[in-house]
Amino acid sequence: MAQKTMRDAINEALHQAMEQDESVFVIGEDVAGCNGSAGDVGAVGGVFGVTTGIYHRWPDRCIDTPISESAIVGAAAGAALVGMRPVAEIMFADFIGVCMDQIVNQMAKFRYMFGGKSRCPAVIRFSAGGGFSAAGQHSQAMYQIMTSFPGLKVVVPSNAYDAKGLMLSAIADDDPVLFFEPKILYQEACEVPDEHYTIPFGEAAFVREGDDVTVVAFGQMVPKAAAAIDELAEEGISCDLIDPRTTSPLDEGAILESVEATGRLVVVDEAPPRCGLTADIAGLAADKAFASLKGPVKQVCAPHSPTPFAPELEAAYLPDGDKIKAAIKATLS
Amino acid sequence: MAQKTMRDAINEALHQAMEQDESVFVIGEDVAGCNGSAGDVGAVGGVFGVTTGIYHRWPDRCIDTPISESAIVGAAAGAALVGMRPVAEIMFADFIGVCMDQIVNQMAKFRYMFGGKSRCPAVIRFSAGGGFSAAGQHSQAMYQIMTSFPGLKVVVPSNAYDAKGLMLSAIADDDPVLFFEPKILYQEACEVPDEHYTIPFGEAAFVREGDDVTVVAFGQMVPKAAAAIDELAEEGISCDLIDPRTTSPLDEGAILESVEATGRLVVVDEAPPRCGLTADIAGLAADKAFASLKGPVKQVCAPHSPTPFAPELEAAYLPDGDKIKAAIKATLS
Amino acid sequence: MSIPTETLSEAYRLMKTIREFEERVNAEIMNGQIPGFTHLYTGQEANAVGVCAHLDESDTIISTHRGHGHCIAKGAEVAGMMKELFGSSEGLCKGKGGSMHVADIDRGILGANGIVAGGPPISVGSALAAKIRKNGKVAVSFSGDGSVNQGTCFEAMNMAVVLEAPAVFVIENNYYSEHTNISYAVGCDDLKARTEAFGFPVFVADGADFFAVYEAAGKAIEHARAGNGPAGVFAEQGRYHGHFVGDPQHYRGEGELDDLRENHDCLKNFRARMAETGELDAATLDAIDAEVMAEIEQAVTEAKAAARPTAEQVTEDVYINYGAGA
Amino acid sequence: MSIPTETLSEAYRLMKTIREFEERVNAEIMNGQIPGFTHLYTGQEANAVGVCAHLDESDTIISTHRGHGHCIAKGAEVAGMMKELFGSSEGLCKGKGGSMHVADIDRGILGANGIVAGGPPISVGSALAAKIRKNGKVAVSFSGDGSVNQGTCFEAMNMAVVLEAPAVFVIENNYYSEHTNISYAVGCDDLKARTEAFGFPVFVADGADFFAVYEAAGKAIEHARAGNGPAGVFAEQGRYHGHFVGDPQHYRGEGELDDLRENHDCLKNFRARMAETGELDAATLDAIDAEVMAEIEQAVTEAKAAARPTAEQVTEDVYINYGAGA
Ligand SMILES: Cc1ncc(C[n+]2csc(CCOP(=O)(O)OP(=O)(O)O)c2C)c(N)n1
Ligand SMILES: Cc1ncc(C[n+]2csc(CCOP(=O)(O)OP(=O)(O)O)c2C)c(N)n1
Ligand SMILES: [Mg+2]
Ligand SMILES: [Mg+2]
Repeated sequence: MAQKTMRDAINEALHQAMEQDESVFVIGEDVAGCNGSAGDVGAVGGVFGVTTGIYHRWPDRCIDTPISESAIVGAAAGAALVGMRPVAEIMFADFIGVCMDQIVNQMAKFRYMFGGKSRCPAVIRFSAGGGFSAAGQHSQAMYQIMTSFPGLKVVVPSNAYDAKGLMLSAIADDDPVLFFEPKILYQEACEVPDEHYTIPFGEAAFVREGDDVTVVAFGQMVPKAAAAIDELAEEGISCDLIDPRTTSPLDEGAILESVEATGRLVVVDEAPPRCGLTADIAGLAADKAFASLKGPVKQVCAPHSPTPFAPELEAAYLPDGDKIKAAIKATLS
Repeated sequence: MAQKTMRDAINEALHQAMEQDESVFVIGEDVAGCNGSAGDVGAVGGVFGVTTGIYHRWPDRCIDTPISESAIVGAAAGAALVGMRPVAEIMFADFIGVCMDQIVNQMAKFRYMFGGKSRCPAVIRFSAGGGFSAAGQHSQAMYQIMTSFPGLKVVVPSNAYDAKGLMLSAIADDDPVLFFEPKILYQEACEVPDEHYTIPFGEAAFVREGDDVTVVAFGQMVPKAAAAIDELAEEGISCDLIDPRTTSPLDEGAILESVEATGRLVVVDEAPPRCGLTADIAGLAADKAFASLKGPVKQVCAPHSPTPFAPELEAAYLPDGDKIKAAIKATLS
Repeated sequence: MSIPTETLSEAYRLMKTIREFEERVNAEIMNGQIPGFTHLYTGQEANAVGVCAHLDESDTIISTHRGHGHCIAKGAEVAGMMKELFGSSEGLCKGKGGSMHVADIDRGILGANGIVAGGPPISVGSALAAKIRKNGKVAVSFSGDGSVNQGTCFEAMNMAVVLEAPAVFVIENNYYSEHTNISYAVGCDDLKARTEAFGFPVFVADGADFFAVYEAAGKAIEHARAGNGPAGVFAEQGRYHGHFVGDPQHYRGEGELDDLRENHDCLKNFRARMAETGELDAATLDAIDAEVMAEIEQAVTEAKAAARPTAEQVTEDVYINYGAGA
Repeated sequence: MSIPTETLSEAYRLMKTIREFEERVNAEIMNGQIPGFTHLYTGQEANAVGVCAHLDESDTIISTHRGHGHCIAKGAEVAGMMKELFGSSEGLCKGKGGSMHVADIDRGILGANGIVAGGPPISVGSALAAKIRKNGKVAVSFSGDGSVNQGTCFEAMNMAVVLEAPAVFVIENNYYSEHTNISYAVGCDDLKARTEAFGFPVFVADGADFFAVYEAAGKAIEHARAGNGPAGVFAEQGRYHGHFVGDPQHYRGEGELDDLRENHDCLKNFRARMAETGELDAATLDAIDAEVMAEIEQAVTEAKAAARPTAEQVTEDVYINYGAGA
């Protein structure tokens, strides 16, 4: 099987979906690129290159827009309401700030407010997360915020293989899906089949299996947690590592089963602590797996501050292997 | 002492702050009212009447705006950056959707991104929460979302007395403050002193004291929880009821101390369950008070759905006394 | 421009239906029968009807918080709407949406909307779909004179021009956004010109005159349908009621409301025109009136008797399928 | 219009400083010394300098993602900026903001901004404060040709008119937003007209000509300062670099970049004008060049040697005081 980066895996998923279904189209800033210019329209494929090649193949279904994120999401939402399957790109998840209403008050709520009589099969893609020294307005995870809103499905892949299968599921899904691509992982490669395949929402991946501690990690924290766990294995500590892959729906069953077996839980996410996913999972366990818990539930996350610019600061800001290992040990002691 | 409604208590706080400090001004849609019309400018005082009378006293500092929430928050943020103390009104907290960037990426992050060299003493007021049959786009709490964002302070009063003192603190505070007014409580009255007084942020109120269970509740859930606890007292169950009053900063100490004493925790909020305040507090206890916990931590909140319109549906949607009592009993069993 | 008699009688019927629907809703709110926030369209009926007369079921509209008129004009079932407003589980939205979210996707009604200017971006999406599918459909959004100051509305207008999408922006100037006059909230002197500066034609009409709106909307919709990109309609007509039921209307000048009802009434104007042209006689119009009154009465009776939603329904209809995790 | 010699030499110094600052930053990014996302202002120097020449320290500006030029023109300290870009804790923002968030409140610089059109609403706030305080200050925001399509920018323009606030909107047309040409992204044919339709005058200038920008900005700022409400400046001038460092610039036409550097250079134009008028001689300008080069060299040397931030600093500066709960 070929090694592919997460960027290429998502790109391949988009191609396959567009090939299969004429109602799929992509829309966003520079998803084609160079419109109105003397240059080669379609040469860009999104600032991270995820939509590369689509314009040249399907010029009518690869739509560049002005810098108007509310109108981009609205365009996707409206097209989906009348039966299309748009995949919109919002360049950075942080820009949810300028289009949140269209996501959380419109798209998310149509079906409910309309008494179950509409469907809105739109996918909104975002690059997300830290690690680029991109500072406070270009580094946020944001998926924890969106997980709060009923009516949305929220996907956070941690590797290229999952990204492709989850993207194909997202496009086929009849509900609105937010797809957060940890941008630090775009260049990370793994084996990805050429064929079309899907990964169901709400089914966690067991990335490592072990007996002592359950570790739940999201997005770019999954490979960091895996590395930390591998190091601890040498010290004789063995951990389950669960990657929920979708934060909404959440595979509660997988998490609770593991916690019931290990009695210990560490949750890792890159977002700040308050009202985030680490608290969400900790709260789940403190209720539904309470009887099994043998030690404090530890949350590893960023501190309650915006993302800093300087690499040294950002390195200290984001959770890393050392912090994950310390938390695992703390829950054991 | 006079009985005052929460509406009047906040109105009094605004008057006292404007009296004291020329740099305070209010801005928002119809905070004066009737501008451009043949009628009496100033006759409205905000759709909930909270800014009543301000225009007639200080016409230059009571500023009506077009329906442009991003520009309203931006105007407050910018004026605060140059030393004013604006109090902006966003009619419904749900409308954060159309101005979120100005709140979370601008106001919240100025000081950090600018290396600690700026101050932004802006207050943004919102009416918040359910109970009005106002359906999906006019009923959300939203304060749990905003609590996630470092750089913001978040206030949720549960009674008129606190509302006045907290508002006076908010206006005097040098950091940006979001002030969420549970709209169902506007007409609720209690004793409120005429004098100027403040309530510090990050100091919870003990609304009830008891030994068996710690109950933490927010906003409009505080009176509901108090009533439920009073009923349980007759069955011989005694509870601490903690109203954090500010969700950021959070009085962790008060909560942990109580949980250490009771060993049991129920958290009540009106927002849906995922990544909300109930999980946040549950996660806090599952880590820092783990050794004291004697039963599962129960969360009482809305289900994972938008707010429905019909009164019967909304009544079933919002937490009520019965659900709170059931949770308290569940954590005891 | 000659309009078929059937179109005329249907237009009259719809305007009358909206008028009586709203007046009755007003009364039922006063009676405490209708919960929530409700905004009445009374007075502006010709806007909705004049526009929607050019649309078929698969063209779409998206509405505002003041949505009853648009929905009725586009074909929403009156009894279903009334039940919805009463919060019945038999309502158009099963009692989950209420006044601010009445919708009927099958009839091309993408919903009333509680967020000011929430609709225009969505309408551009529907228009874009029509463009991609090359199916000749148009997508109409309604906005008020206050709504046009919201960023999303501007974005949608520019986006529609850029995408050459068949989006029609209907701006209804009823002079007020809640309690603020347009002369304050719209900074420029000429809202039509500000709108046209985005790069599409805007056709103006007296919103008390069905024929004027019909003509202006016809031009705009034809422009869009023909593939020339977006177009606008700008209709001026005051509302007869307050912003919401119970609004003390401090912003009204003396005699303003009387003048509106007296001299700016699309139903009166319509009848006068018919009397002039003889296209429909008074008896026919009277008969329509009677039918409408009966229909509204029937709708209210049904709404009062209709099933109430139950607690289990709260968590239904959030997703089509929430997957394994749910 | 006669401009004092001091103003002229200062303007030249600032334009040259921006030019050399940016070229050096470009080189240091290539060297891997500067992390993060950086957008260079090279080519557009006259815009910032021509505008800021009319401002004093307590007037405010708010900038964009392409902010270095605006900040230097408004008086930000060059070494402090360079240190910030290098991520030093001695930087203007202690290494917490970087290129996209350079700010210096004490000099009226309300920050570069990573959110396209994040700035204009904030600038209206600063202008409103000036109006309330009646202190004659103005608030300037910079926006690109792409940024003007964002809803927040439209809202700010209308709001400024409504509030009669002394806000000056400087629109810099460098023809592209990232990889998209203005002819695509701005739907209408005439952006100046679309802007003026909001209800304020916009003064146009060739952005390669300091004198043109100075004159246009002078009119706009005078208009605002005099209490006539907002005004605009529309300056056209391409950027010399890609959107970001490493941009392959597929959107450029043949010879476009050469033509820009050859025929649209504010420094060359300035020198030519001085040669004509004799106001500043070549030797004076050469001396300024040398001083600027030395200053930039010094700034880079200092930036490389400056203290690096430490882990404890991560959680500082979030709040002034987080109260009892923290
Ligand atoms: C984003 C947002 N801001 C404010 C409101 C509150 N609100 C509801 S209707 C309205 C006035 C709208 O005025 P206009 O667009 O003229 O429509 P009209 O009510 O006159 O039909 C306002 C301010 C809202 N629903 N959404
Ligand atoms: C809300 C938002 N959307 C998109 C971006 C990504 N982005 C950064 S700069 C830019 C182009 C801006 O173009 P323009 O306003 O013309 O300024 P220029 O870069 O030409 O100076 C874009 C799309 C952003 N930073 N913020
Ligand atoms: Mg109106
Ligand atoms: Mg540009």
